[in-house]
Amino acid sequence: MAQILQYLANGLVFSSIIILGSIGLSLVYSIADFANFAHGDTMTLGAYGAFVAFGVFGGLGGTVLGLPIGFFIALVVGMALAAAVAVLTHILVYKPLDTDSIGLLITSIGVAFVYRAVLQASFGTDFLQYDISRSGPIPVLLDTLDVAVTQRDVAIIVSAAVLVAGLHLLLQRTTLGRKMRATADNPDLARVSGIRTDRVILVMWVVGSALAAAGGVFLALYSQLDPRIGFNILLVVFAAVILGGIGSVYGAMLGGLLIGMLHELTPLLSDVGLPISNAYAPAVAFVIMVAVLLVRPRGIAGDMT
Amino acid sequence: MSEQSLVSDGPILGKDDPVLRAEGLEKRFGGLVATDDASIEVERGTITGLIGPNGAGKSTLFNLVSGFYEPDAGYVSVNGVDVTGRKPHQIADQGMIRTFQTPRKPEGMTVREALLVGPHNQTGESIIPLFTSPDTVEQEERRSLEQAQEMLERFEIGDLATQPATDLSGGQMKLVELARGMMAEPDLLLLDEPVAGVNPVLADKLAGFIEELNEEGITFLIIEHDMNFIMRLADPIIVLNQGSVLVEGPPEAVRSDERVIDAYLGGPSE
Amino acid sequence: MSTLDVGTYSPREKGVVGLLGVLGALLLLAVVTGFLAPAYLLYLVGLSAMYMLLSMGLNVQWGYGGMINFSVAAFFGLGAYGTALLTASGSPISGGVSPVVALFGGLGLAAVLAVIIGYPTLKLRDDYLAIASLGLAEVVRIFILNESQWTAGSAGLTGIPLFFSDWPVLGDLTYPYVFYAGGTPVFNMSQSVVTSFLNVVLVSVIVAAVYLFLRRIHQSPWGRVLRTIRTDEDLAETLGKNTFAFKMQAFVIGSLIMALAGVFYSHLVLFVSPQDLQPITTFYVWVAVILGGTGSDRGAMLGGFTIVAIQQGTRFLTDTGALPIGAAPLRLMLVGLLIIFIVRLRPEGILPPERELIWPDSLGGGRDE
Amino acid sequence: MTDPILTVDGVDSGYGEVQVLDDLSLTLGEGEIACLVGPNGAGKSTVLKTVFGMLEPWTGSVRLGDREIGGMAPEDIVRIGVGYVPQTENVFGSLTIDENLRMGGVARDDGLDEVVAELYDRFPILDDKRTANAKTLSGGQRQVLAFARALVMEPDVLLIDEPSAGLAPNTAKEVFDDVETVNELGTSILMVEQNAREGLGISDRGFVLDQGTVKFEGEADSLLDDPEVSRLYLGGESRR
Amino acid sequence: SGGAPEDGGGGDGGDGSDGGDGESTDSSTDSGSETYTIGMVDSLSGSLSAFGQRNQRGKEIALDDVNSVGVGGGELAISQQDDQSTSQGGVSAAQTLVNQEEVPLLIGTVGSGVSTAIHESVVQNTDVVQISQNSTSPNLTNFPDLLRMPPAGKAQAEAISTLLDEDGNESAALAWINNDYGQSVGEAFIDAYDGEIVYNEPHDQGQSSYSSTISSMSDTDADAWVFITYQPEFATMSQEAFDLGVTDQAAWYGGDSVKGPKVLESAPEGSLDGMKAVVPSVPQDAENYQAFVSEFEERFGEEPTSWSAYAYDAVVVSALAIEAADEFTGSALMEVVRDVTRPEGEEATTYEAAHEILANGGSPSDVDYTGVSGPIDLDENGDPVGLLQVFEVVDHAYESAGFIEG
Ligand SMILES: Nc1ncnc2c1ncn2[C@@H]1O[C@H](COP(=O)(O)OP(=O)(O)OP(=O)(O)O)[C@@H](O)[C@H]1O
Ligand SMILES: Nc1ncnc2c1ncn2[C@@H]1O[C@H](COP(=O)(O)OP(=O)(O)OP(=O)(O)O)[C@@H](O)[C@H]1O
Ligand SMILES: [Mg+2]
Ligand SMILES: [Mg+2]
Repeated sequence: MAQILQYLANGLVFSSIIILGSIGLSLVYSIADFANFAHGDTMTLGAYGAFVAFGVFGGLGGTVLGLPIGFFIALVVGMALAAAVAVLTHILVYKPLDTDSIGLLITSIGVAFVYRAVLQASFGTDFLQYDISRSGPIPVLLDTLDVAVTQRDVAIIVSAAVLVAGLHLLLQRTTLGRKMRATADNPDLARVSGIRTDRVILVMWVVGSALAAAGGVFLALYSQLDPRIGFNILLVVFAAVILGGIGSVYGAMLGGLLIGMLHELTPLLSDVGLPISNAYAPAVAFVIMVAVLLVRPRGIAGDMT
Repeated sequence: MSEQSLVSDGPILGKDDPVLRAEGLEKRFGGLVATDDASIEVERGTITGLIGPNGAGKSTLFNLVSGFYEPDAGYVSVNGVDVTGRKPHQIADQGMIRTFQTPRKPEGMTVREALLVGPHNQTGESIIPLFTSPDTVEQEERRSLEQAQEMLERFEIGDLATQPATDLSGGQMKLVELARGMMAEPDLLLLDEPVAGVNPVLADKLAGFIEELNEEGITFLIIEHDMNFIMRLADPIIVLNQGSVLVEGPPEAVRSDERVIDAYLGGPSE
Repeated sequence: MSTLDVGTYSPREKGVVGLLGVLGALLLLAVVTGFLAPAYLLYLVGLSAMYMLLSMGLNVQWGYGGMINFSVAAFFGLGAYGTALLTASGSPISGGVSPVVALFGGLGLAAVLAVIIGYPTLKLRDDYLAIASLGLAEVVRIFILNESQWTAGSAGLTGIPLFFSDWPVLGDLTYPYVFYAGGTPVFNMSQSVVTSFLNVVLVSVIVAAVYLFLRRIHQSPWGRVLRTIRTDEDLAETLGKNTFAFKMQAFVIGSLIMALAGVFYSHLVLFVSPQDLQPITTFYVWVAVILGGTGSDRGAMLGGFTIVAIQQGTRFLTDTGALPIGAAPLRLMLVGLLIIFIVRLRPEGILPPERELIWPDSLGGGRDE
Repeated sequence: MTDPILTVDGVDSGYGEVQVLDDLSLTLGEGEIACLVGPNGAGKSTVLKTVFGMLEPWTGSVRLGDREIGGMAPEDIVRIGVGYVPQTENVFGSLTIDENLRMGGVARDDGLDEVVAELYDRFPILDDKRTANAKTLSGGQRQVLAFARALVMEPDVLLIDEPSAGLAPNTAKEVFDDVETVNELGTSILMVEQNAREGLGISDRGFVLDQGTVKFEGEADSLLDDPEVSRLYLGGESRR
Repeated sequence: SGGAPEDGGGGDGGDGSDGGDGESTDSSTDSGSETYTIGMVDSLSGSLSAFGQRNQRGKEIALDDVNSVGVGGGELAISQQDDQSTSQGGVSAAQTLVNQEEVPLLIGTVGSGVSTAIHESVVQNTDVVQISQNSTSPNLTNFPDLLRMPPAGKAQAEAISTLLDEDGNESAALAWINNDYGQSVGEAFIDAYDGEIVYNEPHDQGQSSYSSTISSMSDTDADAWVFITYQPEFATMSQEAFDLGVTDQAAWYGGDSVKGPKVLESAPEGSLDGMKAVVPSVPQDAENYQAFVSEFEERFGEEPTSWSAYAYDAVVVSALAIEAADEFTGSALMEVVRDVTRPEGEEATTYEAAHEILANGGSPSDVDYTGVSGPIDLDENGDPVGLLQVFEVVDHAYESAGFIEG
């Protein structure tokens, strides 16, 4: 029982990281209408931005959930940096393009290479870490439930939950969100209605990339920082977004949860008489994903909003 | 049709030789019942009209009989074959082709190419004959091309034949949609508002064209709000209201039926 | 259609063709002047041809039929593994089979998998198909990686023979191969030149055959139905076209062409490992198809060439120390920038498809193909 | 004719390289309804798109009152009191009816709730479906929504492309009545109609477009009575 | 670095026209004389690029050390290509170097699979010597003409197994990275180990989370946990283990990559105490290694890893082979390359010392180059003898616990 709980806890943490990556992607996906392959590298960019900023602010005292205040400042800096870079990229690269969504997708692969090249040239290829000490499992949970969860894990889960809720409110409850959805739906009609779609798209890049950066920072916090972390997790993040249903924030969340859980729960399969090696964990996740898509061809959240 | 009598309450069923028979079709979207126990029969050789207020369920009925929606209840047969629950292409194979109310615009094709997709069961649609009997393919292709050009001329868009099929005006797209359906030469052609947005002068000519095709043996089921057009062409006319058939009968009788005026035609304008 | 006739050219295409001519001449000049070694050039030609095949295969699926297939690497890998498992001396299951026979082994494997992957996924649309196919491709890779009793696992397969190794004459050449004219040696070719040359001949035949095959099916009513499916599957369905069957045919044909590229790769590189199934190959092939011009067979070929030119051309950047950036990131950045610039300059690809594709000769005497 | 509120003067326009409008001029008087009729592909929709900034005029000028608006962005044109109902793709399919209406009012500073409530009163067909996604609407319901969306701004000038297409006779009548009502409340209207007799019937003036130029123009009634216009462009009788 | 190499062979190295008389500088220009260009394939991008970066540093120092003394009366230049950590990339890189630039000697590369691919498709049957700087898979032993600097992982695996036995561990949980290196070393360990293997699972490189691996290992009650993996992966795992509170559950052992400066840096203080790692190494107090370390630290501000040392030695051994060979061709180099490393001759611990023996008329076998990575001593399979060192983490620092001869 404790063992299952532990796997579930691991799954929840890992899912949260995927969710952090996927909601930003989902936003860009639905509004700019293309699969942005530079999203992973935007995550990495944000993580490096925060890394540099942490070097400056890291010393600030006080901790929240085991993380120094300076970390949160660095997080914001990373998010701002990623947003600024994305806006610049939009203006220099995407906006002048006259192409369809697949053309944009291919362009974004080029953009991803450029980001990664810059990071690799500036920071090298070896891995780095935020200099934040680890505190180990929270004693209360370990004693009562026999489940090891760290404060850092809690921080990741809480951040994911807050950002998902925030984005949901933004999209569903604010005029800006409705404008975003209208622009995604039919950009021409949006302009006809008086929506300044240029601005909406800029805001979308700001929000989407800042979310990506947040995902990247927590990812780096969870494991480590190297120029490929974002790219390495990108496919999983895409899987989450598409499995959830393109353009749905809740979908992205559900997709992320499902994929993260599946990934972490594979070892349990052997307990139910399916001795499937860990090596097949990604395969199992993919097969289940395809199975889900067969039942719901438009993703879990398919026709919901 | 010989029937000169009054309109019938509900559908007239039990026709001699129906191409299409739909019985008790029901389709719900969440709480909304779009069609509710709708039954119709389309007699071979007729031009049958289908009218009714906006949202009455006419397009939904087309979607049900052509296999795009799965009915929640009911039964559909085409040429005597039960096609309930079959895929759209299987139903088309039975000899029934439909057009869409909102025209479909194929990208990356010219207007005449878009028409060439219409003909059914082309030899060149299988790969092997492309290599074993290229001559047959060529002849068929030549014939279809001529037919397409002729069709476009009739629709007064002959000069658009080699334009991209996406660069058209709203009305022109409707015309292409209609022409493509006709290229298929089915037993029964379902047209969903074929002349909405089409210039009235041209619409008159098209009515003539449809009559010609009808004489050549194609049966039509047409949804249309243009009273001139539908009254001229169709007999009988079926009136759908709130998801089920309100009345059916000859055009003049339907036009003067109180219930139809109430639900659909509206009172005399001021 | 019996010759490699490339039809008529638009002015824009003439520009591209002219550019290619110039490029070809330059390459030839580079070889003649000793600037480019023949063996290396031949390797590059072989590699380009391989990418051409991959892009043509993907073009059948995406360009004709709009299927977003992200499992290119899997079919490539299956072709490669199919032939390698049958021919390689290091094969755990068989080995020693003649490459000509093994060719069909590779294709057979790919065809079976195409149906297995296609059956569930082709019902999905757009990006959903993309991720499902990518997922299943990963399953294939993970399987090959882990089932080492059949596949040799991560160690990969060594000892793959050259394609012509068991042919009379070609298999018996001795090296360095000296070509005599009237008793005096004219050529003295190392093994790498000869084998590369034979590989290039082989792959040229394959590419030409595939191109001619595709050209015909693309211009046919079959191709037209696929193009209809590409923009509007419902429309094709209402017109009585069995869209699933059409898509499946295109998927299998495309996959077979990709597998062909894999078979060729095996006998070119003589080593295959699960790494060759990494999704990165898939992305490069996608880039090739889009850069070349979605829906255009010629474009796909050109795209295959372009991607190799970008990948390998940037190898000649050397770290001069003048820039504050190492050669590897510089190269990565250049590849990225080149992709961006090509899409910017040619949003529809370098050689976009013809505006209209109609079975040749059926337009009457007016237009000749 | 009243003072012109909208003037199109010697405009050439089209798509990419393809020219559609050829030295086209027309004016809409303040407080008028004017109706554009003509064969399919004549360029009627193109006129509206050019006026509304969806296309940039190649030559010539488009003026609102005295102000040049040729080439201005649609989102800015909305803000100076012009509304537009496109012929196709004129609703946000993935937004609810309510959201569609609210999107029509993004450029409003206040009073959105009141206007929307009023529109629901006027179009009960929409009231029933407030929370339904617009893509689930029937063809006719969609047309009504598109029309209502443009009314949210309470524009001074309204451009409508085929408001009655796909509408049942009774609904079409209602919409035409509404066009008249809106007009009476002070909005000048430029309308394209294939339902030409009905359209001209409620209009003050009419323009017959063919091949990108105005072939006939004049009082709506005089066009209706002109036998040549009737034969070439209007067809036999009223279509409803 | 790398530098724009002037092709000493004039582009026709195939017939080795002018390689042999490199010592005569009379005809050459006064400044440069002969430049000997060899190739190097390295993982500069892709999943193994962290290794590549370390290699680059070792190579740079080596090149300076060689050229400050000179080779064959001239200079050594290295033309370099990136393999992108994939076999396709590696083959293309090697093609460029071997067939276009016609280098007679190729250093390359990191990944064992990639090295094999290069050997099979480019190097075999040609007149080129290949020396892998980093590949440790036992499979490479099957290709005698594929030389390498690090010892085969088999020795390492056996050494780990011996350690486990010595420490009295009766059962082990084994986690290995799912590639040629991990699989083959893992298999070698299983073969060697007498105790019970209660967990034996691969994990993929470059994942964001390995907690399922760690959790599964902790579900067993193995006495020892054995990690055959890379540095970043191990760093993640050790942190996750700490987060799960299971670091003390078993004794930890690992192969080469679990020892590295970054591992300790990122692990919480004390969490890894007691872990033992078997690492190919030289005696840390050896003078040449010390010199290497201080040079390295001065230039790059961090300690070298053994991978940098292998790259360093790959370059030095290549230079010595050039110095010793009759001509600058693959076959001539192949003839001497083993000899300069073998124990028959006089031990030389620096390039300078070894060069001096050769320059004074010594034959190749008069030299026994003992590099910064160890004795080397390439055997008939192209494998070095390899010296293994056991480290134990004590007070959050690696302490040497003795040497094992491979
Ligand atoms: N996919 C759907 N989801 C939910 N409701 C739907 C859907 N399709 C149709 N409806 C609803 O079903 C009813 C019938 O729609 P239908 O399109 O059949 O009307 P119609 O008779 O064709 O009207 P029109 O003449 O305006 O085209 C409408 O109220 C519509 O909103
Ligand atoms: N997006 C487009 N790209 C290129 N050409 C177009 C485009 N839209 C329309 N056209 C062409 O421009 C011409 C005028 O089109 P327009 O839409 O203005 O016609 P219309 O008078 O509104 O016709 P309808 O009554 O059919 O709506 C037509 O010949 C059409 O083919
Ligand atoms: Mg309808
Ligand atoms: Mg129009």
